[in-house]
Amino acid sequence: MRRRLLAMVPSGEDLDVPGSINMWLFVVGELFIFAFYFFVFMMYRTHATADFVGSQRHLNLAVGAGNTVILLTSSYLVALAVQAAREGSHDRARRLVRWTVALGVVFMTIKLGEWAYEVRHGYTFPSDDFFMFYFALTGVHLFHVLMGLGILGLVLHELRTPALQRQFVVEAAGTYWHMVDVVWIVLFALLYVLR
Amino acid sequence: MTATVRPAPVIGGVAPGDRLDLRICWWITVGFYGLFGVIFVLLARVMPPPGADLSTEQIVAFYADHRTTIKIGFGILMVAIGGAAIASGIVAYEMTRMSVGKVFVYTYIVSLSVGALPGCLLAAICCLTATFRADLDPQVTELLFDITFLSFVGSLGCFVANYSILALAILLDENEVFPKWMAYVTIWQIVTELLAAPVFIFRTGPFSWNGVISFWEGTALFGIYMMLLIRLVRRNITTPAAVS
Amino acid sequence: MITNRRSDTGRLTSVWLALCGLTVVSAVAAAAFDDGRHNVTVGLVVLLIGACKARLVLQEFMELRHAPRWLGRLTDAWLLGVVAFVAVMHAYQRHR
Amino acid sequence: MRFDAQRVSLWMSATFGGILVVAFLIFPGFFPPMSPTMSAQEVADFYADNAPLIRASMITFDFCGVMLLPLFTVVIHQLKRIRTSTDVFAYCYLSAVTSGAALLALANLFWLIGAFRPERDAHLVQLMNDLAWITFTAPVGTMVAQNLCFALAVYLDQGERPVFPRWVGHFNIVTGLLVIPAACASIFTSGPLAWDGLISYWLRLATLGTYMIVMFVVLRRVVAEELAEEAGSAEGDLALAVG
Repeated sequence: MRRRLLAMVPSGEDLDVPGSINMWLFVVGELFIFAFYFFVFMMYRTHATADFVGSQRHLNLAVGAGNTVILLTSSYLVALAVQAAREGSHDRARRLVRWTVALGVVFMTIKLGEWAYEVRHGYTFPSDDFFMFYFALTGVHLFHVLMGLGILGLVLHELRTPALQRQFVVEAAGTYWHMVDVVWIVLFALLYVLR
Repeated sequence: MTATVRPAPVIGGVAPGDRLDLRICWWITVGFYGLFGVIFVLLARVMPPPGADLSTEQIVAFYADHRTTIKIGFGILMVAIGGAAIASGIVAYEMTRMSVGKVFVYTYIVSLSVGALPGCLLAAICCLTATFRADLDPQVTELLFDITFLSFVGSLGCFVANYSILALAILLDENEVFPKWMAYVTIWQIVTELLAAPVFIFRTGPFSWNGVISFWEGTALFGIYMMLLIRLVRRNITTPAAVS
Repeated sequence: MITNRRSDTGRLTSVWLALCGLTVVSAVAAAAFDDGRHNVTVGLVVLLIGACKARLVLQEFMELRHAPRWLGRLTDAWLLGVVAFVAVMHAYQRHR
Repeated sequence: MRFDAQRVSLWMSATFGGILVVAFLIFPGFFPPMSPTMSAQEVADFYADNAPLIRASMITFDFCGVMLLPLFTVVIHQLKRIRTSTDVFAYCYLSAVTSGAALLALANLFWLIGAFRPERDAHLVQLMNDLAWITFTAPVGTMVAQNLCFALAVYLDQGERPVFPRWVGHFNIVTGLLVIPAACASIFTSGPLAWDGLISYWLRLATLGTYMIVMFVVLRRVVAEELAEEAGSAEGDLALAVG
């Protein structure tokens, strides 16, 4: 059994992935961990769908959609930055990454603003099952956005230092930031629009 | 994955056979975590924990049912808790071999030893105190019950600091003492600690101290993390001495 | 590290516009057909839109199109699994 | 900007120290500080009414409290650099920091446990509140030992260029002395020495705050000097091997 398992482990040219194979292990692991959270969310939703849909209406759909567009745009900018870095125009890449970080910060401020609005209107973390999951899942996602901003900061350092400017670091950061985007796309579907 | 890992730097050129001290520490670490599992899962029935929504009578009944096994299990833990120090020591030693400053090693040692006190010992002591007197007032038993589980599942900061320093050290380390993917496995641990924070708020549901996310997922990932860490330390110990 | 690809900025821009469009469509669909009750069909439609968006990001932005096949298959399996169990659990309401 | 372990540690402690100040401000029992003379029922009502805020701030405390450690471990590293006959003071400082951090973690847990079940018997809630406050305020011994070891190491520095300027040694002695009276918080329930009193509460917290800020500034300079010294010996750029 162990030999068959080891045979499955990719090696050699199979590892020519964008970024680094270690970051891909991290990203795929995070995707499966979030899949487990989505599963638990859906389990609780099937037991109390009416309450979930009822509480869901208190969320502001327009702000949620706007926030999603912002995160998608930041993902687009980081994809452009990876392209620019690959072509060697590091200054353009740095400018694009700076814009990505700016949009990431805007995303976080809007999300924290949403939280404040909901808490002021009495929908707090323990108020009901839907908002329990809402604050927990968006909270964990915000933590990942924060980590992403840290990683993008490292990319800025990488691009600024002529001795470094290694391409796989920029691509690995891109892989991570896109994972944060994918998770938010599913979260947006589950929390905001799945009626 | 191991295919991508360059062999770890050799421990000061010492032949594997001579590293008796490291082997002893490694076996003690493995023994401690095995014993930890036996005590907390089988003897004290503290893992998986009873619900926070138990009534006072049920809590008193819980302690009454498991009185003897709690006394035996945590009695042994009063001695075995030393294994936690050795487990942190051997990993701290591996960190001294990294190209990163010793500052991270000190933070690792201090945060883990702080974590052992409220994270593990306080739970055992409160459990033992709750079963110490049979005629304990139910209200006091309920309080000891809360201290046990809130401190066991709820002490987060020490372990977050511990995990983040280890992850940072692995990422910054140029000697590849631990492979880079181990840093990311450690970061998963930080996320599970983050999700254990709501245990202070909820008594039922997935985020209570026996909830499917806060407890089960955290314990599962901790099991994977600890098994990988022990395997990696083993690999470093048995790496043959440099030929040149 | 992928080095042998011509820079297709245009392609990325079109993918980005598609993603934003899909987001707006799913938001409008959810708002338009929202009658306060649990609505399965709208839910499934929105879920599919979300799945398309996720796959677009995975294949295009994360450059899985050029990555080794096993990685693309792994992420597709993940996406399929998530969408499947969400759809099943969402649709399950109808019979109760 | 190089990724030096010490610089990373200092900035980690600074950011989490900032978050800690915010958590400190939103805790309802700190401004004004809860009085030890409150009756059991008043304490229980306080916990019941402010449970969400107490939980929010104390969970943040739980996360960020231990994150102050990296600053102290940088001090340990610098103490080992000081040319005294041995680096015994570094290890004394290390063990003092450990118990100090454990105390903060325990006090934090007691507050959270007090707020866990509002329907709990008032006297037990008061018990947890007393435990929390006394653990938080009274055991200042570890701080005194820390500062003493630090000051002695600075005074006994025989190196040609001392690592720390002498005034930092004096500063540590003064802060060590200022926090000593706070130990009386475990004895007095009213007056300036009680846990909400002018000396045990306000003076002690002001001293701790200034101590952290001053040490952060001093350490930044000392670490910069050490890096400059090392740069002289052409140590490679600590590239980030995220690969």
